[in-house]
Amino acid sequence: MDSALIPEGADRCSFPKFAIGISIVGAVALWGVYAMFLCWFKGLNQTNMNDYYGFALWIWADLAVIAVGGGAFFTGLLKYIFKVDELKNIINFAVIIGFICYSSALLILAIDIGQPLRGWFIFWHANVHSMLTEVAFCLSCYFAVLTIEFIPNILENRQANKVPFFHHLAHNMHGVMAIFAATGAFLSFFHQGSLGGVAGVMYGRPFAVREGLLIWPWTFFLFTWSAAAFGPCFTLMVTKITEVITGKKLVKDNVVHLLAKISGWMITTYIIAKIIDTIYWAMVTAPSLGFKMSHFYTNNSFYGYWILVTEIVICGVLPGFLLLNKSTRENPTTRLIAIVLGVIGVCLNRWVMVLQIMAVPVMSFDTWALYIPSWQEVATTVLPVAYGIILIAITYRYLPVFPQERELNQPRVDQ
Amino acid sequence: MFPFNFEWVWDTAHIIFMGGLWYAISILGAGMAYVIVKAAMDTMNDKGESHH
Amino acid sequence: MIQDKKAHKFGMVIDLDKCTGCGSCMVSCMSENNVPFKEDESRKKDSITWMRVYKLTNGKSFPDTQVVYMPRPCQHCSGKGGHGHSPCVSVCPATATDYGYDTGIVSQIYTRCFGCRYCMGACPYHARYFNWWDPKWPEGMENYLSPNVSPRMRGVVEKCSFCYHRYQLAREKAYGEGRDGIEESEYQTACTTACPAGAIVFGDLNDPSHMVHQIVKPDPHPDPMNKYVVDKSRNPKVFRLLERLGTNTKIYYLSEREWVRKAGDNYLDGEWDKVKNHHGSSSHE
Amino acid sequence: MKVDRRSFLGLGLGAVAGVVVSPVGLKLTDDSSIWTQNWPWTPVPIDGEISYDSSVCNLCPGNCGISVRKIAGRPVKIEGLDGYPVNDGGACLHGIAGLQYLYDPSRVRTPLRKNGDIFEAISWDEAISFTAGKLADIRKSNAPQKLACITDKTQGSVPGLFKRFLTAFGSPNLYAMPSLESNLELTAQTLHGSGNTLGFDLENSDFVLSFGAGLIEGWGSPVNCFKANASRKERHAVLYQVEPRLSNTAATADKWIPVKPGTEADLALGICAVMIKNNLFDAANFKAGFAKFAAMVQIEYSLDKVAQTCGINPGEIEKIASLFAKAKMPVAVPGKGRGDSGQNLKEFAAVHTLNCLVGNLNKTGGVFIMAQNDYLSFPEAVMDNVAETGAGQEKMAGSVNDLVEKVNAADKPVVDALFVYNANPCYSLSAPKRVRQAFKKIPFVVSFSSFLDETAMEADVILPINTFLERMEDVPSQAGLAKNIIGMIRPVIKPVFDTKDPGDALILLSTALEGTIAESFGWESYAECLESVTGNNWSSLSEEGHVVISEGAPEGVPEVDFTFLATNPSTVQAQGEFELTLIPIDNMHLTGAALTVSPFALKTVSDRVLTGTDIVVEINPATAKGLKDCGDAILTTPVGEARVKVNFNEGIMPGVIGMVRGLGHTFDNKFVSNKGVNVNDLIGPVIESGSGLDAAFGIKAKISKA
Repeated sequence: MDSALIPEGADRCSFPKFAIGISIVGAVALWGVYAMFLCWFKGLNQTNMNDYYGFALWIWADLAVIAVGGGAFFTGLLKYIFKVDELKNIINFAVIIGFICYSSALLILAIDIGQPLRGWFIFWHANVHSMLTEVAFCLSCYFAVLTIEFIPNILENRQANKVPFFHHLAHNMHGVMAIFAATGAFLSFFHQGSLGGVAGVMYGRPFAVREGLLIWPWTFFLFTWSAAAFGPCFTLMVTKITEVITGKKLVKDNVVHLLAKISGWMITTYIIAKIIDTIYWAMVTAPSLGFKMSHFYTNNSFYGYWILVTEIVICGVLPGFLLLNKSTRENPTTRLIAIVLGVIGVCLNRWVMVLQIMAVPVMSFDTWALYIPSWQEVATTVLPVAYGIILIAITYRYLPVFPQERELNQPRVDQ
Repeated sequence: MFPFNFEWVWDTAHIIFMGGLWYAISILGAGMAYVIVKAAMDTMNDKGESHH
Repeated sequence: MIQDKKAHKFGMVIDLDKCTGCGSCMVSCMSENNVPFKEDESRKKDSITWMRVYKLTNGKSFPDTQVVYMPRPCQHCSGKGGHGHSPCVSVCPATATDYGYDTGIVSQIYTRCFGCRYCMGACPYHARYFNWWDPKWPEGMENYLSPNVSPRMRGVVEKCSFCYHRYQLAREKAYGEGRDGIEESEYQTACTTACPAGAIVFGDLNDPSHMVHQIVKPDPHPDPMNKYVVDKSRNPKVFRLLERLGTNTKIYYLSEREWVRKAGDNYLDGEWDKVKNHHGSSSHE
Repeated sequence: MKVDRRSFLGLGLGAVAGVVVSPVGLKLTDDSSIWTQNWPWTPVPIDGEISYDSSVCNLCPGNCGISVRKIAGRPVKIEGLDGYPVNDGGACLHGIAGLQYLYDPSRVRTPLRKNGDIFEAISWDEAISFTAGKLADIRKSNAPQKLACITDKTQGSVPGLFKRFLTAFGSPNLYAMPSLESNLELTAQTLHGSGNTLGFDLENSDFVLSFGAGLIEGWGSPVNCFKANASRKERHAVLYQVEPRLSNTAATADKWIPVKPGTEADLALGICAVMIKNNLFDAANFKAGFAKFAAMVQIEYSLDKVAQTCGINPGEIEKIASLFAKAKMPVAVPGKGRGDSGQNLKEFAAVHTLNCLVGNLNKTGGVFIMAQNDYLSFPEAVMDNVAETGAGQEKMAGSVNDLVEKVNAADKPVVDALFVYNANPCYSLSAPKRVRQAFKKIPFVVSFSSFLDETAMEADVILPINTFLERMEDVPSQAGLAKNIIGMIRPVIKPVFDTKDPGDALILLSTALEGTIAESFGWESYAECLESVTGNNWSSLSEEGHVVISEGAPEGVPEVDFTFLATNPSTVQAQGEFELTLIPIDNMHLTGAALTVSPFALKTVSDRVLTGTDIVVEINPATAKGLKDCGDAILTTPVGEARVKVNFNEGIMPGVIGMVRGLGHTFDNKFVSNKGVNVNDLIGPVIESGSGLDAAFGIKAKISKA
């Protein structure tokens, strides 16, 4: 039915099967869209956020998708700037995942703000001292970069590529992609960092505040580093999921091993820095403001030491070790465990750096603030996931995303 | 964002921040303009000789 | 920081031994500033009260319990080192909240705020409130709204402005009468004038003739124990909320009771005994 | 031109590019943001000239001077009036929120008549002629005494006009709701003879011994008390607060003396005993019964006995007695909470006896024995035969509570018609269910009310009256204020709805009744009436807004009569057998009697008092076995049961449960009604023999996990 659009020589499921799959996920997406419209038309009272908990579930989701979307910029950086050529086999997919993550992030921001129609004031009336301004600018610009990186892949669709202009455009864009990738890396460095800065500069919040370098608190660098470290984990995880669902091998092991190895090094170096940061914060920064470390992790039903141990040891040190060690890295099971833990770890880090900050009381007579998201928040947080699945399904079906797919999936007769 | 917005100040912070921003935007803009023009020219050149 | 001789630094000192927790300041503020109300205001975490009165206890059991009420308006932080980078102003992406170097007042521009709530996260005093709902008044009640303060729309952050419109009106009046400045009594916030116990004193911390200056005696030198802290009070009974963070609030509190002063900030075990007698740099000179 | 696919595509793309590049997008974006800044559903207050009106607030007996800021004629803000002798610029939260009453959603907007279960709007003419018709029937039956009337107070021209109406009609049955003022008048009558009241010179006293008086919880003239309390620090004056719970007054006091609920009188008499025993008293002008009293307290209120009863140690009692007796300007203050409901004469008299013993009567910083206000000069009411016989009869009951009992006890209606003015007995008396039941038994109830509250809901006709912002009225100071001041309420805005001054409503009604009643009300309007009855004071009242009748300590040493206490009247006990005692808490943020709290004031109420629609009761963690802080519980008393939430409070005596007064309204107002429980629903009346006061200071209770 849609075979004319499917890349040449690729094997895809039947259109009805595809349509049914899409419509199931689409229903979830529609639920999210409904919740999104409720938030827009009725206002943020649809959520369970409050004046203590001004950032909530979806802002965590926002930071988390940006963090895991870091795979795109880091892979791009490696591929185009450091010329790690093997990565060309996964770069398309990394870009698509990045595109999904960043478009989701922007969508979430559009739902999250109380006055979406005035959202552009962040650009127009920019306060250059605010980390959030930096985030907004770099995020939008980097999203433009991702779009630019995504376009050639779209134009390589069988039908699109028949249009000569599109063909040439794709070709030419590949030619100068290194410049875009470099700009993207620059922008990404800053907005990932600024997101970390968002928390680190809140000097009214001893749980968040960090000392740092010039105007940048340490969280600025930690966020960039962690996005670069864990982003590839997410790329690999989604690749693995895609392979399982399609029942096909899509990327060669050597590519996966390489990315996993790089990620392992990044995670390990990151987690060392994170541990130093945490110790310094717990031993020096917080006590200088009158806080014992136990203040942040006790006296409430949710935020215990477990969250610190899970984030740093189980989801940081452990995956770092598993990916550095050649045997565990190349063992599909331990590698999968490592990348899943890594993804959880970075998401947990973002949770802590957004939500635990809000929950911790600062005034001596204040109390812990805990909250449970409303269904509207859950639905709008699930929306990007559904949207991501749909977009990956469509791009996988119609675009030559994986250059090695044909080679890896030769009909048996040819072997 | 622009010097005519009233909160704009000609200070180091604005120069560094906005400088970086406009620099990035210019590169992206110029790059895209270049590839589009180049692609248009290539398409026109194709008309004479059949490329495929 | 602009070192204009004429620059004011409006601030407040609240005598917690006089405060009875009666709530006049809260209602006066709501009435003065067109603060809306809704059906259920018992969820304090979404109830807009620019001025909120906290109840503190000394944590002792019957009959040694003691209670004190602490009114908490926006603290109008001068920020680290007093340079105007208050926790909220420095983070607002759209310049919707600003620090007035000529007044020391942290302003909020409702029509520019787009509701990102970053400022709320940055404020440890919970002084900032979000309009989760459209403000609605029962039929006819909008007739009591004051034109001096515009009612806010849903989706923006609001907070205490030190009744800035009263400052503007006082200045206009003085200007109309050909006077340069305004008198201490001409600009007083709604909570100050409402307090039946006279617990709130408001004025210019920079002006030695003002009562607030005389009570607080702000120390012009940075605190030798913390370079970010400026304008520490030299009055041993006066303290600020979370002073150690370096927010440099312009709301000072006064209490004879040591446990109350201690509750104003966080201290490690045993730390309070070391710092409790430290009041500004000059007291150590 | 042929449009092929290619040129169509080109055209389309071109159009899109054109729109994107054109200023249309920018313009729309800009417009949409401007739209959000001017949403039509966000009101834009109209600007205009600023003006200030001064008046007096009558939301409570405090009667503070207020300044109303108006813009283009609209009142926008109420503030305390600087220089006013009661409050000098201060104001309480209820007064400041006063404008919310003006536009209250539950205001009665036109006269209403009950038809079945619903009210229908009628005109004033209809309402007056209908009411007059019903009243005329009662007079025709020659039983005019069967018209009764409940008002909030007895003093001032408006209660005066109600009294006059009843007299001219032929009924002695005028009843005032219990108030601090009525309790003080009764106390003064008992110890110093009738026609007197008490004023407490708190602002000059150097030692205030308060027996639970909520000096900053709304006792007396609240703002005046706030100010006196606040100046304590500078004056080096001391406040000792005796009560089972760490109220805000206790919290601000120099010493809190927790005693078992209901034992305040015992403590006061115990202190008397110590003072007499140690000869720490000043027997000036003591008349009847002192010797007997002195002997009685030594036996019945010995140190050990009192210490046992009150739950404090004997040494403390001796110390208080000595401090109190040796202070320069000591004053003992009676009246738990606001001092209005749940009070008993024994306690008032016992506490005031301390003042008598210490000899601070009519001295600066002490208690002033002041004559009740008599500044009004009404001409004699004209009465016909019917009126003469009816008004000459004995009053049917001793108090509002007694009236309710009588109505409920009788098979046939003992009251044919009832007026209720500015009172909400169906909410504020204990066990209001029985009050509503009595109201249902009365064939014709007329409510003079601004709001459709619980009592108005029980009426057959509601004559809507102006709020204090829309009317004129003289308000004499009362409730323990140590000055005699007449305040003048002046309208700051024309009536917002079809409402009238209560005086004008009475004039209309009397005119419709014709004859001698109409003759008794021969004024054109209430304004004219007020001018004539205030006589010499009118010019000051109308020009300055108030008259100071007297200030400072009165002359002379009044006589003291100890007879009442000398017989050792029995102490009222809490009803029931349960282990714990439930006591009502007066909270400044809430209102007690006729007034319902405003949305603004309710907003200031702690979530440890009201959460959602649940009332939160205070209990000491030591007593709260099996309960969780913030958890749900069932509170049971002999009178009723309620679902509550629990607040662990170390500031309440073990064995005591505190429940705030002023919640649990049931009328139609989503902002203030149907929130929490009315504590009166859980407390039954306990009548003190002798005084007839409902002296239920609390009730025995039990609490268990819900």
